[in-house]
Amino acid sequence: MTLPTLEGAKRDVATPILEVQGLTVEFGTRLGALRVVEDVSFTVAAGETVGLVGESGSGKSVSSLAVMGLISPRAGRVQADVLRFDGRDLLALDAKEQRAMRGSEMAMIFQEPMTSLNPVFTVGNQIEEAVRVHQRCSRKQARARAVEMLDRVGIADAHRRAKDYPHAFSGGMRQRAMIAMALINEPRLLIADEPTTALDVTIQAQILDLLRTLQRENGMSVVFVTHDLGVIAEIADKVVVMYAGQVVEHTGVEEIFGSPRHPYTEGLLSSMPQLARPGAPLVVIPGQVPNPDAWPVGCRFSPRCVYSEPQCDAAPVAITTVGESQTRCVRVSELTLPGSHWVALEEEAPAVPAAPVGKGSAAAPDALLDVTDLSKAFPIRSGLLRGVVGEVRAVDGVSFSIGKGETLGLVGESGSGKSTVARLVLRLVEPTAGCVMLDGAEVTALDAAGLRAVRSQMQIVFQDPYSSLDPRATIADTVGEPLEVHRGLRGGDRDAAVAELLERVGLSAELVRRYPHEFSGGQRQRIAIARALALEPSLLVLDEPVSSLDVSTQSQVINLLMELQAHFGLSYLFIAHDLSVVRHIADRIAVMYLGRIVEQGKSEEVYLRPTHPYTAALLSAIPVPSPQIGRRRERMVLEGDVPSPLDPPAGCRFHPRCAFAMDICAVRDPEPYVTETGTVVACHLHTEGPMLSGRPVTVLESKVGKQ
Amino acid sequence: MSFEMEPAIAADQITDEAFAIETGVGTIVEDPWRRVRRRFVHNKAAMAGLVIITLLLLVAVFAPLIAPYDPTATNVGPINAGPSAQHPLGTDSIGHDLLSQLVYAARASLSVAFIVVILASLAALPLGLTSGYFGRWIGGGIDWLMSALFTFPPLTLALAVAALLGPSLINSAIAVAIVFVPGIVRLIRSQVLAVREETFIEASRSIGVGSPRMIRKHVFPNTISPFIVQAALLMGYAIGAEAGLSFLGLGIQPPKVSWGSMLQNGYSTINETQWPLIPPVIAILLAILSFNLIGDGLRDALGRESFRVNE
Amino acid sequence: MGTYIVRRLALTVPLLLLVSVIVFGLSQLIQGDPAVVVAGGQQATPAGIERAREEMHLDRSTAAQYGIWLGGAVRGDLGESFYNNRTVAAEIFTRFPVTLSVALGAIFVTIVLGVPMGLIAGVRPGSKIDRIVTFSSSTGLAIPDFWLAMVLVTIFAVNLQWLPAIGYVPFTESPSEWANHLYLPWIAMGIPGAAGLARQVRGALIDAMEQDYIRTARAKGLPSRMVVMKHAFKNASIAPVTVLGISFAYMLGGTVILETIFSLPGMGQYFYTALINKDLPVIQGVVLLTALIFVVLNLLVDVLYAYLNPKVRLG
Amino acid sequence: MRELSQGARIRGDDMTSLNSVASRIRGSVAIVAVIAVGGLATVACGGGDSGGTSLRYGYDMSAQFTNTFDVAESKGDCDAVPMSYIYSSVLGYDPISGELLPELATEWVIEGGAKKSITLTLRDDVTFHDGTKLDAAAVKQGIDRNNKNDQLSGLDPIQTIEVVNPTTLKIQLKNNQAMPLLYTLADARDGMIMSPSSVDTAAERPIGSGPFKFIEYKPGQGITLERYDGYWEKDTYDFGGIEFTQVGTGPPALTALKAGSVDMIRAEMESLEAIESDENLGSVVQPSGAYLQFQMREAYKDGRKSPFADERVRKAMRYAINTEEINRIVEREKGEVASQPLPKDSPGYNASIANAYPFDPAKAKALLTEAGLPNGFEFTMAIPGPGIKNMADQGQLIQDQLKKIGVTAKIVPILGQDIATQYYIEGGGDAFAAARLASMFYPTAIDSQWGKYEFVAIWNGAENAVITDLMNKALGSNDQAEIAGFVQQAALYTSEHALEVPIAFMPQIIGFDKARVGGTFTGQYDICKAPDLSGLKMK
Repeated sequence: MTLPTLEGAKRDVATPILEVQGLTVEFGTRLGALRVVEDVSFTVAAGETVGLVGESGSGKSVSSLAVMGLISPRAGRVQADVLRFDGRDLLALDAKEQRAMRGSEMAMIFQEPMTSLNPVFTVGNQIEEAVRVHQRCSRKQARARAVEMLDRVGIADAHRRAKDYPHAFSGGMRQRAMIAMALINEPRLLIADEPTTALDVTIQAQILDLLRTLQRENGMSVVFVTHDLGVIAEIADKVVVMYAGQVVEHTGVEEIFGSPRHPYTEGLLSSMPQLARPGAPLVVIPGQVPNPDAWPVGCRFSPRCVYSEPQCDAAPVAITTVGESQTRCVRVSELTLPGSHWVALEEEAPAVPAAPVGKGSAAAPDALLDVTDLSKAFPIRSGLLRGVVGEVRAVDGVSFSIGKGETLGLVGESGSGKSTVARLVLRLVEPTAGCVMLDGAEVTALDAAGLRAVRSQMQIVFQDPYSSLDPRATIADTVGEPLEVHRGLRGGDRDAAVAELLERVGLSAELVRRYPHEFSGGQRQRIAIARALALEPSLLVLDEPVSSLDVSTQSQVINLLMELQAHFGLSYLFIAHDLSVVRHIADRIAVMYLGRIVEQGKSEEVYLRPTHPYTAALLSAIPVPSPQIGRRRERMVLEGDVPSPLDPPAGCRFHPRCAFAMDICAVRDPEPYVTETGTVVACHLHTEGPMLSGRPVTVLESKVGKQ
Repeated sequence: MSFEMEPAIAADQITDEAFAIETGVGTIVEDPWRRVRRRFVHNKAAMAGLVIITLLLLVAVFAPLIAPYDPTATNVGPINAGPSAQHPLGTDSIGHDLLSQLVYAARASLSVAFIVVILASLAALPLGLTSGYFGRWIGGGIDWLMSALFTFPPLTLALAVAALLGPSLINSAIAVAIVFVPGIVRLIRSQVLAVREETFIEASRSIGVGSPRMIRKHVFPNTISPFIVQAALLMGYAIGAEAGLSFLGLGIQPPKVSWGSMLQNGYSTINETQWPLIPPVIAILLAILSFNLIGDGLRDALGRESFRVNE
Repeated sequence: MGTYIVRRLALTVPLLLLVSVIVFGLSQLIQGDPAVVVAGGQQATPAGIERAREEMHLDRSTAAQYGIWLGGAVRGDLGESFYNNRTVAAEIFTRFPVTLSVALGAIFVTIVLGVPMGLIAGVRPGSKIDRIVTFSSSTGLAIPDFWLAMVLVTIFAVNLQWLPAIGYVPFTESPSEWANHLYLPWIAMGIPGAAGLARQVRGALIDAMEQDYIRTARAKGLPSRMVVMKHAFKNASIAPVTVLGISFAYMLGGTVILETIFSLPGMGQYFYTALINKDLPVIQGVVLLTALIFVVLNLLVDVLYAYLNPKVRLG
Repeated sequence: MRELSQGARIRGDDMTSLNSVASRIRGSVAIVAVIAVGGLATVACGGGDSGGTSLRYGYDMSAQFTNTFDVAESKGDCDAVPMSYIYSSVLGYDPISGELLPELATEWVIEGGAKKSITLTLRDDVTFHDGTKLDAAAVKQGIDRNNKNDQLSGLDPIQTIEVVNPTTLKIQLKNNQAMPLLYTLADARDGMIMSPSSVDTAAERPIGSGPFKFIEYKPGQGITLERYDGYWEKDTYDFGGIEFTQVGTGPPALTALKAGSVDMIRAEMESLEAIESDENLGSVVQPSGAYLQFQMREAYKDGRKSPFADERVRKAMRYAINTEEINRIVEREKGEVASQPLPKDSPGYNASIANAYPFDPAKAKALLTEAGLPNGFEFTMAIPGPGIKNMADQGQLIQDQLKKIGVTAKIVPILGQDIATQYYIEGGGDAFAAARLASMFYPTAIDSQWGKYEFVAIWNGAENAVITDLMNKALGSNDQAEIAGFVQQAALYTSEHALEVPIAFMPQIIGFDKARVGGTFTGQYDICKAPDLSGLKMK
């Protein structure tokens, strides 16, 4: 059965499906009515994709919820000059009419696929419910539609999987199911609120592909809400940039990346690590996003704007329309902002240095940290007596080393075991096998006292700055704790040392008596870094230190880390899922997949000339913040999910998803192989494949589409 | 029943949380204790509870000044008399002044509640902290013990212990405290299990912080707020439990009185006059209700993001 | 699911063992010499006391006493009351139906009153009706059930004479008389129960209504009634069901004060008489039985929980 | 071996009274007989034939019945209440005159000196409910069987029972105390005779020769009895049967009566006003020989002397405790203020000491000063409890009264069965304020407290050679006047030496529903004695 073509698809593109003008959303709080969205205007034409982009707190999600009518009148007040869907005034509809429209004519998918499905009903039940509430049809018919839709969104064995409960679905599959649910009534408008943010980058690529395909088939319009400019570049036709509850720029996607007109847009773009020269400081938007109760009277971006002038702060700034573009900036006419550096950067790829080819290790000559064959198996308990019935080999024979003052980037998707490696190195988790040497001391053989002593030499910074600081301890207590424990510093001595550390990471020393909740994410991460530095370690393990931060804050922290490294001669083990961030900061990169390192080499080499199909796919999946390049390139989208580490595939663990898999891959584990550029790769393509001693790199490059 | 409701946060509850939930904007920066205080103070019901409990405590503390007679003095007036000018709440069957008894009973009932909660906490906090913090064997062992204690209906176990220990105020307090222990231990344990997974614990461990300091400095402070809420609610339960035990004669013993023993005394003459059953039950009701309101208010004030470990 | 149940069953064995230790441990709390009591109190002779001590195995080590007691308990022999001629097991057997009748009706009242109250409050948190429900349920929780029982008896049995004040008629004899004798205990016990359940349901519903999947359901265009009754309610029922199971188990353990006031020949009355007399075998027997009931019901609740929560069932 | 066997049972009955909802004290501790006087209630006769209607008798079986109808197994004195309607006893007893009456035995003859014997002549017209005829062999078997009950030590003095002929028995005693044995056979359970055919089944299906046949027992709920038309004393009972219905002691009982769920209950003193003020209810107040008492420990287990070892201190207690006030408040003035262990109507009553100790705190204070305790002292006063209303009330009143002479009494409630171990054996507490249960055979009232072989007396340090001697004489005598003389001497002695503080004799109360119950009947002269319902009519 083919879906009937929608009437809207045939319409004149100029007739907007969604018109939003002067949308304002207020929430009542103890501080009085708080406008979190003010004067937001944009239109969505039929078949068009509009990207709604902004950092957290910009009001982008609230705006989309307001359009869907999902803001309860008791919680917030939604006002608008115009809020029209397909010519109908949404604000004039009563609750029943609104409900009839939701899910049938406009639908929405959300950020959290893990929690957006009701855990106590089967997936099929929840999808067929969406049919039955809007259409008169039998349960059986609805079920058939649901199964068919699941099949269309790429759920294999849809008939059987429809009977599964959500917990049996992976994150990516759940998001597919959400999409199936949203699209089953063939809506004319889909609002996608950060639908891929919680997913791994390879899964994100799958979902974006799927959305694009379905959009093409159904001819629907999409409002795509995201914080990720790369995703915008890939998917949007028009872009609405929001900052502090307002639209600051509304224009076409090419214009945004080619010639941004608002300083904030420009700042966002230039702070992306993809757009910066590796190793160089990133462009930074100073300060932080203000809270809604503290929005400036004038231009809301003014306090952080390098182009700010006194006139910017005088009065609220109206939006200026120039041609198709709208910009909310006082100086819009006088400023000429630099555009994207993306293309230029790519051409500066460094020359390939020669390196020995063949089998061997990639140990740095003056290694500070030397990790050999590190493994960790977590027991699985099951059955009546909770006996050990198996194990998850989270980390399986990982070896690497880090030189003094060097940064090794460890990259992988969720489940790759990269965070376990971080904890194994510090012996926060006891390894099952393997050896960790730090500056000549065998960490894995130390007793408790020795371990405590060696901990002053290596420290860790965690991903989530919100949970890594004790909410009940002051900054002085947190940062000063290592000093108390190891040096016995107390009282004034300790506080003086803490103050010094805070200044070192760019925070005011006066903040020592404050509690973590008073700080923003970026500031908290600085505090965590200060704590890690307190004992003057030689090695810092950075476990995704910037991945939970907003783009503008992320660049601040990366700059700080690089500056500290230069100053103290620190070595970093930098763990991330984001290759572009790693490439920026790391000297060398190691790529992990299912507990193993599949590729390890100089970062520019790995980034520009991946030798492992997985690395290539990973790179290919990263959205490119340039609509021209991003949409032109041929992408290598990986099929399926990462297999369960409980039961990893035999042979090369990547082979079931590998486009180049050969027979041998399913049988034998590939040995590490050193390519001519010094990259160590574990892939049969290099030793057994048709490209034996050839240039597999080139093949992969062509697949990647030469970024 | 009508279902034409808009399920969302109600108008008068639109506070920061609602705002944060709906917007994802994050919360407005405020000192957590100040926020708790502000929210609590703005919670009319909780404040009413606090005021009532404060008044009851004042009555208990200043009982000698308030009570018109010695509560143990018999025969101070006619027996089984209704309210009169001399005896505003009347007298009981041996001529005790009921107002004086009510006032002094506040002492016993409230102090039992406090003793119970303190005793139970003293036992349960270390157990809960160790069982949550130390993994499989110690934690599992304590949890096993608590599961076993949990299988006994609270009143049944408390009665058995109180009867076997011999009836007295302190024994009934011990009995009630014992039945409160598993609940607190489990609460603390679940909190600790959650806190233990927090990164800041790992962060401290990576620094080389040992277990005692970890529990003292990081685990305990982060488990305290649900415990405070629980403690307030337990105060209410303790008053109820004491009343039950005393009503059955297994609690406080004459000549001391608690609200529960006043009910027992009143019940013995229920077919003659129902009047003596009213004042003590109002006192019990007010006290339990107030502790519940305070507990609910604390939960709302402490709850959600303000002290959530993972803010 | 099968493995899950078997596993839960297997886990109850060590639990019951510990429970039995605690119950036996109650005997260590007793002050004075039970042998003297059994031998006749003030009339006891030294020889009689010695004989009683032997009969009660008090001359053996504590561990041996535990073994003997546990051995009996496993076979259903809970000993004989110190003061009366029936075995604890036989007495419990005749009294249990009474307590079961009381608890069943009370739990029925609890559900019938508590669930709707919790629902209407929970769907509109902060509304007037919510505040009324919340306040009245808080009050309901704060009123001692025995006080309620006294008031009900005085009003409905003594003054109005609508219902009998005391006693019990087996269901098999006359269902209507059975109910007539139990209305008042059901209400006295059900009202505080309903108050507690209403709070539970309200809280769980509010929690559920804040979940992401509710937003999904609303985005689908489901009517509010379905959002609440289907999506929120099933999730919200998980916690209250657990609590309900526990309180039912506790009610079955004997409703000590109420059975005394209503002269119901149930386990509670039996237990109370034993308490006043320090009738150790009875106290131990009843406490052990209540714990057993709890364990069994908890098992059932867990199965129900697994049914409500597919993650547990299938995971 | 105990010689004063009858006393043993009664002694066990010491100390306690049942009251209030909380009081569930079982049999042996609780209970007592009454040297009863008077208390005949006459209620307007309702007319009409009520022969088929059953009396619903609200009774606290859960506290006062030990689940057996077999005397040999019975563990509680109060089992006698339902049993006495099923079984006939060897002898009867008039609670008013205190005289022995013929029942199954029509004549009794005492012979011998140091070891006496009793010859009983039995009726020949008695049949058991199963139709078996009662004869001397059945009575012998019944008594022998009852004697197997360890708790019934009243029968211990029996050496042998000889069946002389079908209507004659000869009982040979081990000692000279024949009168106590006769009273034992007239009392409660000891003299109840079961059908020889029911030896193995009596516990559950008793067969006696009493006025009512056993029909059904539902444990915890009720006992159903039906009038036995073959009862030897024909036409004594004019109603169809008795349904013992479970009600809790105290308020639940009265509530049930007021709600019409039962026709008759035993009521607590504090309920009397409520009954009297309810026009639908009637009451029977029966005086008894049980009395409220303040008992003092003179020596501890380890031989140390207590403050009460000093006679002046004991006398101070007698002056300080206001018996009038306690009678007024606790007994609602229905009791008889006591000056000695026996009430005015008892043959053993000694009028000369009636006003020996008027209430006089000043004198008490002076005596204390004399005893070297001018600032008073502190002691622990055990009371039966917890939750026994009149005991708690009395305790608090005494406490308050003693406070006025500077003596501090700390109240310690002791659970029923712990009285023996905690107060007497372990020695917890210096004094005991309780209800002293009276004895049917009045000499035992004194003997059980201060006699040589008294368990309580031994532990209490109160054993007294003078009284032991007087009592041995009284118990061994067959002559009422002689017995009364010894008892009066003993009473005088207890008063002169202030061995106790007797407070007030306690009446027993029956409440009934006037709409259902009429006729004339006698109340309970003791908690564990069945009311005589022979004149009762159902409306």
